[in-house]
Amino acid sequence: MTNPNKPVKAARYGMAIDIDRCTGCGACMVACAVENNVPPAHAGANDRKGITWIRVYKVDNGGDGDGRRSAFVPVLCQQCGNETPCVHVCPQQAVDVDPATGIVGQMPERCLGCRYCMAACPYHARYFNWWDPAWPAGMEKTFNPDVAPRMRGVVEKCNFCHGRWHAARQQATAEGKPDTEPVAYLPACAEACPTQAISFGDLNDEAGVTAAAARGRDSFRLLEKLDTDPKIHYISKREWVRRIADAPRPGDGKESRRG
Amino acid sequence: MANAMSDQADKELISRGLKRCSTPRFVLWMLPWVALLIFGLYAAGLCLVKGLNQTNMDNRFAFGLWIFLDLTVIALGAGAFFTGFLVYILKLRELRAVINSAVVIGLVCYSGAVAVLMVDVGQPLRAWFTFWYPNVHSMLTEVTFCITCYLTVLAIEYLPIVLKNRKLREVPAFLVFEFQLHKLTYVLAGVGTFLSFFHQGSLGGLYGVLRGRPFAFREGFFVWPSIFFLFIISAAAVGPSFILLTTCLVQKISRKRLVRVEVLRLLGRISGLMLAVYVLAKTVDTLIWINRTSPERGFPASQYYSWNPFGTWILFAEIVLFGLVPALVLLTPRLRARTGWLVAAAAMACGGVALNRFVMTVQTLALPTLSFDRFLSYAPSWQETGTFLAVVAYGVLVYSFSFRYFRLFPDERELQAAVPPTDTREADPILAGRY
Amino acid sequence: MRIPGYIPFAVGALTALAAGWAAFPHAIYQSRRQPVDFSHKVHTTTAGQKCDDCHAFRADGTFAGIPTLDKCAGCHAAPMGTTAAEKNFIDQYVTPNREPQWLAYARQPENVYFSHITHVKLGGMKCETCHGSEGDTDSLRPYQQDRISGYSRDIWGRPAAHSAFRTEGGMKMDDCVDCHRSHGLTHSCLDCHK
Amino acid sequence: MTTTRRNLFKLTGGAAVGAMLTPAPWRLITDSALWSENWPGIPRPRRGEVTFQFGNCSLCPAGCAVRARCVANQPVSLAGVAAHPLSHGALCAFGIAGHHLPYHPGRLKSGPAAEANQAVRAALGQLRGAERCAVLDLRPGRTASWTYRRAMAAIRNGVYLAPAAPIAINLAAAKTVFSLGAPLFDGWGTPGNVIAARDHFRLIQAEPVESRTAIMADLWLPIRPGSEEALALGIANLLLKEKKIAGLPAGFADRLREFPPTMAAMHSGIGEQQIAALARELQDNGPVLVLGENGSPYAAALNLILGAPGRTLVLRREAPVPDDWKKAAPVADLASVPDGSIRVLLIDESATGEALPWSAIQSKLAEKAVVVTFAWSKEGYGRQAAFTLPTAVYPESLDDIPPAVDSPAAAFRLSAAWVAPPDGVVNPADFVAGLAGLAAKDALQERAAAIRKSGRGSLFVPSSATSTPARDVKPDDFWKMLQAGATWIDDLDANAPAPKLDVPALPAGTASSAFPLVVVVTEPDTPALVSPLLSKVYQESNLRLAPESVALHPSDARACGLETGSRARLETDCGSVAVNVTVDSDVPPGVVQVAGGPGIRKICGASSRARVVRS
Repeated sequence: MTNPNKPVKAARYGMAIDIDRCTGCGACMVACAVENNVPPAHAGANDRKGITWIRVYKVDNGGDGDGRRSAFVPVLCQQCGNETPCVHVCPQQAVDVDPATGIVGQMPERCLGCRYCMAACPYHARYFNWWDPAWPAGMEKTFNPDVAPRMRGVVEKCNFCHGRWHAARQQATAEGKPDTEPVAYLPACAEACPTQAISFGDLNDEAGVTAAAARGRDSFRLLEKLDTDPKIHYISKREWVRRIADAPRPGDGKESRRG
Repeated sequence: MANAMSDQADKELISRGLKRCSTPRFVLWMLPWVALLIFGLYAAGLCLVKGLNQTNMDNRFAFGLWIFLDLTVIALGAGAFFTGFLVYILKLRELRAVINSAVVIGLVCYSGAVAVLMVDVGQPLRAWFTFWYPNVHSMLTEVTFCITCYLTVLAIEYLPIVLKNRKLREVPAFLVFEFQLHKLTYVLAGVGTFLSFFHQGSLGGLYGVLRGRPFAFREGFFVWPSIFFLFIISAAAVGPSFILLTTCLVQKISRKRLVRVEVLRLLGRISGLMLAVYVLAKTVDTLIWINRTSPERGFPASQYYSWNPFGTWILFAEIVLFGLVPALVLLTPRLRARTGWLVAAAAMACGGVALNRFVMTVQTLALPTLSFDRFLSYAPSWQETGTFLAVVAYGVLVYSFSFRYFRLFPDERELQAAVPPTDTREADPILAGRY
Repeated sequence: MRIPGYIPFAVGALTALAAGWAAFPHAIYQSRRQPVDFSHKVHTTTAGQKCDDCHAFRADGTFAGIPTLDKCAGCHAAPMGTTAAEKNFIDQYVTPNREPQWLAYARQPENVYFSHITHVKLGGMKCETCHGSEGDTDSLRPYQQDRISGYSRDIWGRPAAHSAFRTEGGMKMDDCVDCHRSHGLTHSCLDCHK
Repeated sequence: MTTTRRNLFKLTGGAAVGAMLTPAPWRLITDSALWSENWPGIPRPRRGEVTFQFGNCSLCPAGCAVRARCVANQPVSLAGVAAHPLSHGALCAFGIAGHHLPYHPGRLKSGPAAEANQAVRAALGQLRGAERCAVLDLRPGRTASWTYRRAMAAIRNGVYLAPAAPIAINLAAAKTVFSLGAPLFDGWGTPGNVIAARDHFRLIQAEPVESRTAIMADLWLPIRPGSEEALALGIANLLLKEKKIAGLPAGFADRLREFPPTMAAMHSGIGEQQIAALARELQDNGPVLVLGENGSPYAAALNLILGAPGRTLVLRREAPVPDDWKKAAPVADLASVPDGSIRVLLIDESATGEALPWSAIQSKLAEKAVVVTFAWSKEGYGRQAAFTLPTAVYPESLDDIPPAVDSPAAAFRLSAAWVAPPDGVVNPADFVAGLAGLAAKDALQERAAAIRKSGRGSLFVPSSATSTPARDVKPDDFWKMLQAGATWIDDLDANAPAPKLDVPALPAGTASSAFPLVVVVTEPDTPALVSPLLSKVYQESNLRLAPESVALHPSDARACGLETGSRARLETDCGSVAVNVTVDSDVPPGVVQVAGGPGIRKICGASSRARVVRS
């Protein structure tokens, strides 16, 4: 609880993801699922019916044979800052941006599963529970108590491991720190990335590593022209990689396994 | 014996002076639709009990057949409010001949759409949250509120038609009630028009506001994107056409003259007029979108039409083939005078609006937004189709029932004497279950 | 004799009203007894303990909630008093070292994040503010569970029609929101939901 | 009074109106909505005190250090240990979900321990002549391995079989790494160590497919499938122009003559100038490390020519063992055992390691042989063995993890044992020791004591992230700290001799038409079972190839009449296995890209060829 007399210094948590460092190992995806009690895939699920709050796509320069070069791009909820597309469409306030953190939150228990927000999201970062969640017997012992399991028929998505943010704040309170300062914490994917390709931090903190990386020359954001002001910044020294930020070009119709 | 008695009881329900087919024949006609309804309800039940994994929708195709058909059906149902508007507000008396029928059609379309929406959401038990914790910025909230309210209005408008039934009139209380309701008609028509005006628009707004979907996104006036208004006009344009179609269909099936042909022509003319306005507005909007809105958001409009099968042909079909052409036909008196042309044009108009709704819903979702995702295809599962067929069956049942026991066409009695329409083609035996 | 037309209507209405207001509010809950007959009063007065002697905070700020058996066994390894309840407790739980399955009156739904330390330490709130005078009750009241939603009456006491279900210290979302509003502390749903 | 139908209607109507004015209907509506929050089937997380425990992951030989976040002492999430000298805070996708394995549906919980014991003892009683009792240890170098060797020394005709340990690699010393398709960035060695060293060497990856390693490489040479040999020999040709090298196998020179740079260029599709430039770079930009698939003679030869031994290839001392352990059976290679001579075979696959094709094992078995395998999953040799005894799985078992291939110094660390194993699991070491009447219960502790006694090396304590010289740690603390996840790392001895690198005999280069496709492995060797959550990378996205599945180029797929999702059999000269097929235009023609999984790994050795048959 914040004391109204003390102005709260609002944080703007965001990420700077170095695509050139991403080996596409998938550790972030698994760590995310572990942290957020995301169920394993139902037998009938595929890459269009699954739930992957963070998903690593394989992108290429469109070249052929020797000219072909690929890279891996982790895509999670971009935590849009400006007129967040999904927030405005939700009919019953199940989506909401926390001004104190800039995190776009999804309230599964308020969601009626109309999926309007999914249609609204240009990053396909929202996932619907098509099946009742199911785990092998006993695996519920390994649940993270800071995150509530969802039920069938609702939408869910990345919330920057909000449970960890709660825990960090609680810890700070226990240590008697003032609650007007943003707390430092690390989402599961950033913690799990073996190459430290994902840098997470408060973008308002100009001196911070993440903010600096986000300001860098090689940094870009997906579909920036849509003016959604995403808080996920990508970094690549390769020019062709930076071009993935733009609108799609008609495909070459290859039978390709994209990530 | 008992059969004869029930037959007798049944006859007593039918308004005086109206000829209707025998009870067994009526039952025979209803049976297949009942069967279809039951099948559909089973499909819908599966989706409710087992969850939406029964459908072929997925995270990328979050909306599918159902939303497309809801939008279409509601547009077609717009005839109810628009005719009401014409009759009671603009005092076009001639259209009284179809107003009752229009109300029934409207009721059927709207209640059907709402029913399907209930299946479409993942947690129907929480649907009422929208009323309790509404997000006023959401187009969907606007839609939900207006549609439910308007559905109530339609129900109230439907009531007097029911109460006029021969048997029910015997209850004096009902008579009084019906009389009171009549005083309300004008108010209801006004309210209905107002509500419909909004939700028809918001249905377009649903997609027009999707800033993340440049294909659908439109800038707008005040809070409403331009599509908002396009949807209203197109709905108003296609509403009368649909009434025209249904009326002709009923005439054909029941082999009776129900309305004067002038009424149909008038409907056609109005429809054509609105359609013309719509086509004009749509063209302007499309041009602005292609040259400004879309490019400004980093999406050259050309690429939308470079993903097969959605080539530029769809744009042409939507605006010219199923927009301009029927509009011109309906506006040309000589063509309008020919029933064949009239009906064909009306059908085309309906098709055009349906196509527009299809483009707005399905194509919007099929087109990729990220440079590294694919163009996606989607085909509804049998559960999805079944659920929709349930609505069709429900519609036919309700309409047939109303047609048999209530007076949907006030002029029918006078027209009894006159010769049936000059069409002698033998309709399909089941359809021809002469009422 | 012919009864007036409004009588059946009135009868129907009155029965429904009676059922809905008198019977339903009790029928909707099922009552369950706590495993142990525990007296807060004895502990707070005779034993002179304070709430946070047992309901303590952990180092990381999390709230331990209802103490585990070892905490109780700390004092009650052997009977301290003469009450049957205590003897019972020791025989059934302490000696066989079996955790009593307490029913937490105030356990919030899974999707709620509630930090005691934030409210107590930063907000300076008293336990009683939400939990009522639990501390000086002499026995544990039965745990009342909503038959449909499965939530405790303490946190899901008041339905749309308030008074009929009013219980001590509201712990419904409305109650939280009311208090937060009055302190100008409403940021977003994420403050309290996980 | 008379109840007419109309009165009945009125009654109901009244009741309806009345009910509307009570809380009942509204409460029922709200409650039903709330019920949807926790309707049946939604598990509730357990609450409790949050603690952090340290340990080491034993899913693969890398043995990365792990920090577990535990709720009420049950690990709920795992992470790497930053600043760890070996794993540098990295943990792979499999390791991160390792704590799910005890609950995996396919995990073995019980087995015929007593029967197996009887059968083995019976067979041992009637060993005839030279018939042997053998232990096959898939992850040698553990303390358990020593127990096996001691037991086999005590048992008549006891043999201890294990795959040959590769020479240790000092990645930090390398300035250029030339990899012939080695999955350097995909599960090779210790991931964290590779990443940490990455900035200090230039990586040249010669591989037909653009694997994860190729993507991360400074230079990717997209060679033609199966032309590693040609490329290597082409380079060797150029390198050997200047100097002569001793220790190259017989026939190498002849084979060299077959592949002058022109031929190499023709075969590999890499330009002749580029090959020359490559040779020059390897010559000038040393120290060089050449990595090939396990046991690739060409990689070894290049290493020899480029003088890798003693610089990037080092001799690693083993962690000290108690002196009274020295009376142990030697480490023997399966091939060295005469065919049909093994009467009792005990396979320890409780720790994932090399996977040998069953055909190779089978040929060594005597008739009426008793085969017992110790495993925690139904996969593996369970199908062929007479008895499959369940073992504890990570993180249930307290076992030590030998140093990984890229660790130049010896190391001693214990795997995490955070979860209590189900009753009925067997400890393989104890079982085998029991046969020899050996007491090996405290082997780990004895080993630790011996290490501490040697006074060598230093101890890294994860909780404080500090390293202290082992000799400064109190002996009993030493063991306690090891149990708490600490890692003992030997000092590098400065005057260690260069390892003797013997280049294996060259295989007869025959591209048999029976197996038209070249096998390319692009997924890390996965443990027999993985957490169900790996479906995120297999099924719910296409990031990785699922275990036991292969990818083909559209043209090849069409040729075999296969499409994405169809079932097929992958056949090599080592046997065949059922696989799922994915069609992917990123796979070059003539290549079958295979995933991990015990089945595939058993039949796909170094540079093997295969065919895919529809089933």
